[in-house]
Amino acid sequence: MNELISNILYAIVMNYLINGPVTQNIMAHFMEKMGEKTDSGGHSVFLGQVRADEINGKKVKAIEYSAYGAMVKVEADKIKETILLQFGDVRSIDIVHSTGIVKAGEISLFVLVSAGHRHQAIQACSKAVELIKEKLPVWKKEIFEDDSHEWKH
Amino acid sequence: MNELISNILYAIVMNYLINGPVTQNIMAHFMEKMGEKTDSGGHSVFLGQVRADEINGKKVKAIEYSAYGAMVKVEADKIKETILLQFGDVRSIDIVHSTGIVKAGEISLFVLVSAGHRHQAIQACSKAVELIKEKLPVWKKEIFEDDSHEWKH
Amino acid sequence: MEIKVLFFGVLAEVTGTNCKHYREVRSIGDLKHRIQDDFPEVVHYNYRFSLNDEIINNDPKLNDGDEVALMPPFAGG
Amino acid sequence: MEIKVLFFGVLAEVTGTNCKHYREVRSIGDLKHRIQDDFPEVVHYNYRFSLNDEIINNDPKLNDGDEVALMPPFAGG
Repeated sequence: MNELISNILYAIVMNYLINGPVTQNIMAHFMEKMGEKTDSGGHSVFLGQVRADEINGKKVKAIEYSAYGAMVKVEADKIKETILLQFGDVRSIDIVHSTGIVKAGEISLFVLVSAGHRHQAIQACSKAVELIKEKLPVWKKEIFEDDSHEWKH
Repeated sequence: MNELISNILYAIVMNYLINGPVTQNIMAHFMEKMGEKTDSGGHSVFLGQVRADEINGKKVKAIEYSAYGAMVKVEADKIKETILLQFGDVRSIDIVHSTGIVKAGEISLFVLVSAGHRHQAIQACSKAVELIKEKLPVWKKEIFEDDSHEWKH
Repeated sequence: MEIKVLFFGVLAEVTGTNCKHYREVRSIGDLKHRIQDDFPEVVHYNYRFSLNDEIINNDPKLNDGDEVALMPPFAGG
Repeated sequence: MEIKVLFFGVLAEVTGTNCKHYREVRSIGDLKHRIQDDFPEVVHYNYRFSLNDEIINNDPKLNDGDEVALMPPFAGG
């Protein structure tokens, strides 16, 4: 991996946010690291994808995300602490959230939880996703095929 | 993708088993397909990894899996049916299990469940993993660094 | 003293701005009135305040250099 | 008539075989005695029978060409 890519990935790991979709390359980066932890027995991954919903006859073509970056960092750090305290078997938690435009069919949220055993990996990942939805200062508007938009709450 | 690889992947999709670890390439194949389903809003992935456990002072270096292939096919088909009946929002379920040698740190089980919304994706994936553990005719022996082994139940 | 106010989500859209500085504002309650004077449309929206990256539920005093944000309900994921 | 018997997991190891054919065996109960005669060590292990890819809990009759498996507790994942 060249230095530029490695720096970009480091920024994602530290700040949780990426401009645009969470690509296959980014996911592969996190998933390649899994094998380094040979005391892990299970990994649970959640991927949030932009859905091409149809709302009042108009189809969603993308979602535009905005985020309060500094507070995302604070809150995501807290989520990781909370999970590690509650689930003693969890070894690591990775969170990546998109900002900007993410098209229908693309991934906007990636959560990877590694644990010694499967139950804690699965439960902790599920809990992390709920906390992300509840606590991360992120906003989204759905953009329709006719370029009109609607804010989602 | 060339025809040989495509045929190998087709065999995995149909028969659920792969000889050796579930590699990053195989996972990437399944994860690249996710975006085709633009009515999916969430994907839940579980990865089972061989753990370098220490048992009576000996470290596990690999697990050797064996399977009753024909019955794996029957049982995994049933698991998919069960999940699709129980979780109406689930769009697709992929299951890949290793046979043969999988080293510590490598992946031996891959389960990917896609659904319209996150709760059903997560719950259905968790349920699928439990059914796989309970129902698939697969056996494993832990192989230690001194090449001795022990069957796991 | 001067504080920085950030507008997020639909509030950035209806106010037409991401960021505005306010001087001589003593508390969140005080600031809320000043913002409503500048952008009357914000009263139609549901939002919370944060102060220096922490959500606040009371009405703290403000100090020079503070960063306040108006945050509609979160919608990540 | 002839049936095919498969041995899995630790039972493949202790019997030293993956597969053995048996002739003129009328039922699972009958087969179980024949296997224990050939491989006395299997009595020390916990296992279930399957018949043509289905786990069985009763003692069905066997037919020519049937495939029976001796399956220790599953340990996938």
